[in-house]
Amino acid sequence: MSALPATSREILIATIADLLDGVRTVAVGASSPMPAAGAMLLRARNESRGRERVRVIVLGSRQHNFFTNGSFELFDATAQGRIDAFFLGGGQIDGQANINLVGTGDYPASTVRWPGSFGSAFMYYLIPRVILFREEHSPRVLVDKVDFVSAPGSSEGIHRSGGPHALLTGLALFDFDKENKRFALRSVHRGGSAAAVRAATGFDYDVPDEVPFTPEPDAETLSLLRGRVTTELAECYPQFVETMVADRAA
Amino acid sequence: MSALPATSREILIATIADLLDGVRTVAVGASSPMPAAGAMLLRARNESRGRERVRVIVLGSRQHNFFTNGSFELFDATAQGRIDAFFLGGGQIDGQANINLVGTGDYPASTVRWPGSFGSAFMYYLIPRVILFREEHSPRVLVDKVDFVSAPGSSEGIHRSGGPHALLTGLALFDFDKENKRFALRSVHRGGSAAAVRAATGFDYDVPDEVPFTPEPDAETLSLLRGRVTTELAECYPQFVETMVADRAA
Amino acid sequence: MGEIVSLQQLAAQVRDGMTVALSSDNAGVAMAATAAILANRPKNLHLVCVPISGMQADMLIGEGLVGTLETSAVTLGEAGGAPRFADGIRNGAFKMMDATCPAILAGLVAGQKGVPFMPIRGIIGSDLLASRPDWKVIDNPFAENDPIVVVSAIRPDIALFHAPEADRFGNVRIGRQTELAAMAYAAKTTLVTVERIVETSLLADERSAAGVLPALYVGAIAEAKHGAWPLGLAGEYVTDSAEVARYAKMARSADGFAAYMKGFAQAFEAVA
Amino acid sequence: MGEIVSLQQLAAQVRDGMTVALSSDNAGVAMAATAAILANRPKNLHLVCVPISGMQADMLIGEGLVGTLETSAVTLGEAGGAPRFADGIRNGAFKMMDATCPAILAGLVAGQKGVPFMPIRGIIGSDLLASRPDWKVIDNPFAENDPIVVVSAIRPDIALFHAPEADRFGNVRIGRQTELAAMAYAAKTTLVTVERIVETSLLADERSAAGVLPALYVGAIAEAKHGAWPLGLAGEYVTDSAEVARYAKMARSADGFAAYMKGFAQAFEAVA
Repeated sequence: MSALPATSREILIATIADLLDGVRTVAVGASSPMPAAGAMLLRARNESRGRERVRVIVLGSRQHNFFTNGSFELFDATAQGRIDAFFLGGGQIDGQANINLVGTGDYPASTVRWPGSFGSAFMYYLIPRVILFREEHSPRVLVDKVDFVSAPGSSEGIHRSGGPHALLTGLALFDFDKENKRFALRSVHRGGSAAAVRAATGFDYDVPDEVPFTPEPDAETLSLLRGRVTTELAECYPQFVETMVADRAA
Repeated sequence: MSALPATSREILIATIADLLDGVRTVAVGASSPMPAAGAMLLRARNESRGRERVRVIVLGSRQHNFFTNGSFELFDATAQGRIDAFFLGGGQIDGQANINLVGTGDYPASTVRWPGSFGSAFMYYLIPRVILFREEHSPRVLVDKVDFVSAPGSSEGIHRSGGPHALLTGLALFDFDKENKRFALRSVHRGGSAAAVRAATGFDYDVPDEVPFTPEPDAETLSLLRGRVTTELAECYPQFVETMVADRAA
Repeated sequence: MGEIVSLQQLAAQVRDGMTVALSSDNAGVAMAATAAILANRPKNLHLVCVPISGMQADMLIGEGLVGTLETSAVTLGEAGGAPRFADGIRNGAFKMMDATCPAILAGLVAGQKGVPFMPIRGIIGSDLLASRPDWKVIDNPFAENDPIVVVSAIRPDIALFHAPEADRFGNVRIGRQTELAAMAYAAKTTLVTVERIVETSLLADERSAAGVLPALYVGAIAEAKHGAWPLGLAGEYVTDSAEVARYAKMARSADGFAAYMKGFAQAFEAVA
Repeated sequence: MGEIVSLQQLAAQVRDGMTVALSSDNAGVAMAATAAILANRPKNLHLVCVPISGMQADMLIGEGLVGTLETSAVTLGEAGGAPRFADGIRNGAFKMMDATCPAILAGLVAGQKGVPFMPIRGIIGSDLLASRPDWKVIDNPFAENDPIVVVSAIRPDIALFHAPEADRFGNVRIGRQTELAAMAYAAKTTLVTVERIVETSLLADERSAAGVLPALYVGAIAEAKHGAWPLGLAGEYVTDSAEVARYAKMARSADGFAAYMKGFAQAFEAVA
């Protein structure tokens, strides 16, 4: 029985799992099924490979959140250095990895107003491995300069133990070069091209001579994702699991 | 049936209840049976007189302590202004109401070392009505100047919403004059005299022309103390209740 | 303290100009109480969302009762952005104090501890700082070259939330949502609606006492069955997503919002 | 994390020069673990008593293992003063850091929050301040003429306490003693002895989950029946007052202390 090839979504999830490789504790938002799927996939794979146990904390969930100190605990545990990885997005992300979760236009009277900065102005500074994740890859999202800095991509002269590790979109994967404060394209996902990524990106970034495709999950990974991880995910994100399964059939 | 006269201890307890008159919430230490008795007496008396309810928190007790946030809650609730009265003692108390819970001689190599300052360097500043209570009334305890200030009787130029209200000993009751930073003798307990108090006190203080005796509890108060309050006290301080009852028989 | 009153008596305690701390959607939101408050139309409220809000803040804004909004986000979750919030922002209808979740929590901790401020990491270099005169950057007194943000204490007049149960003595079960306790500690008084009032003291069982807010902090409690609806209450019922989506859609226009709110008020009148 | 080990394996984690946070007598003191630690003789410990201690600190001092003592008090309660503590003070046997209870708690909160300091009211004008270079007076950045103390963060290498129960997953029931959680949050790792280890997750019952310290913070757990003896453990057993009084009397002299400690070690060897 040969497995169906990985769907686009499955490639993203497997990429997230790869980006998390080596972390011990990762927290994901209650409405972040893809990051949660990636984290759960890493947990399952590490277990099957006899590697170190991964703790996944799904915020806002009662069942998949072992915190007992309310809203405080994510931030406190982060400041204590106990959370290794976290995901942030943004209505805008710029070439210096600044993120904007507030809005466009002149603050405070934003033309388009998004919900707000949430914990980003704290988490981005203190989580060693922040993965910027935004499926929409367009010049409107990936801008040269954000209209409002909810949290900056880098800092000088202050205590900062965390920051951006990578930027993953529906088209490509970028690394963040902390020295030069620039993104570098690492790979484009199946079916895409370096040129298409360039056209869809509003900021400048470095590109290698050869741009590889984002690796597709191996058979073991895909089997874990379609088996155990799907079951685990269904408890937190039933609707997402339905679309994930529908993807495969399509 | 005419009641036995109040014992010395009962007079002290009734005096504590009078000193607490008007408070809504009072906290007492787990090893402070007399303050607890006074607080419980006030609670019972207010209830029988249809006056405002008094909350009594017995620290360290599970049954008589409704706090659910551990050691933090007394200090936090105090800083929030929710605790109206508290008791402090001291190995030394001086004429300016400075208290020493640390030791005598040159700090840190104290000749006589007491346990330490506990919460005094916080509570004394923030509890509106601190009652200094020490049964031993001697020049060794009531000194001109303490060897170590665990907490000062008054402060200038800082935020301070609390401080000493009165000093009660086995011999006498003093008011604290915040303006002049001096104690003033209010009354001496049954069998004592102003001269005896002067001889036993190591600091200078004001004395009225006529020094009254400390009022003895009225029949209602005594009856509550010997009835309901003794029962309530027995749950926290069984040994103390035994001696209190033995007193009456003596 | 911890008096048990009617929903109307509870709502009447929210008055013009007060600072009101609100819980986030997953921690128990007092929606029935919000309907009762809306009926009283208290003006110029200063909302502190702990640390975010949704439909509750959006409704209060839409009704024009909010003078100042302090929050880390307003969102209807899966139903999308909060339309009256976004509209108010565009029109400068209220003073906006954009925050980040742990800064609001730190401000409450300062309120709880009775200190004027709390230090917090991060924030420096964010555009949030410029619009917050109540946040400052100071030098860490214990290190060289270590600037750090201090946020001033938050001391709401009222903390308002919905919980599963309270007892006759005024104690309230909050479970693991300890930020509700922090709201109550920091606030002058706390108003709580509950699904039910029980006869036995919630402090009687030592195993579960840790999840109880003592009556000392609670000003008034009102019973309000399904009091978080259309939002959910963990362990009791889930969010009525269709209703939230209906709100999200209708509230896109001022007229649609007004129509929704009329029905919302009637829904609660029918119950009362 | 949250590994279940033997008492000896747990005790072996306390090593020379470490900062160890200890619980107060009414919060569950790891006395059996203390006996095992004493057998290893780790030197130059920095004890942080949260916020006070008794027999446990007195024994560690008497055995010469304490380099620094940070506490708001050391007392044997009804049995009187702590004799080895008082003797050590007279002889300058260790560096003394006298504190006041809420300042130690504030230092732990700073550790918990990952901030370098916490402000705290009071203290100014007390002689405590002079001997605490880790406490400073700064100006409140939000007001004129308002000096306030800031205490630096306490980040122990180890938090050590005794609790009624833990589960196989490393979660520990602490109930209302939330300062034990603060110790654990602030510490690099936490060592816990328990009366019993249960098979069911302590987080499974939502009503009591609020009183549970999650395994994330717990380095090692060892079962130690009556592990707080001679002290008590709330809800389990009361303090053996006669034994504490016997200790108080014998520990007045160095020889008496040595004799007591020999018996104390044997009492635990007999169990192990």
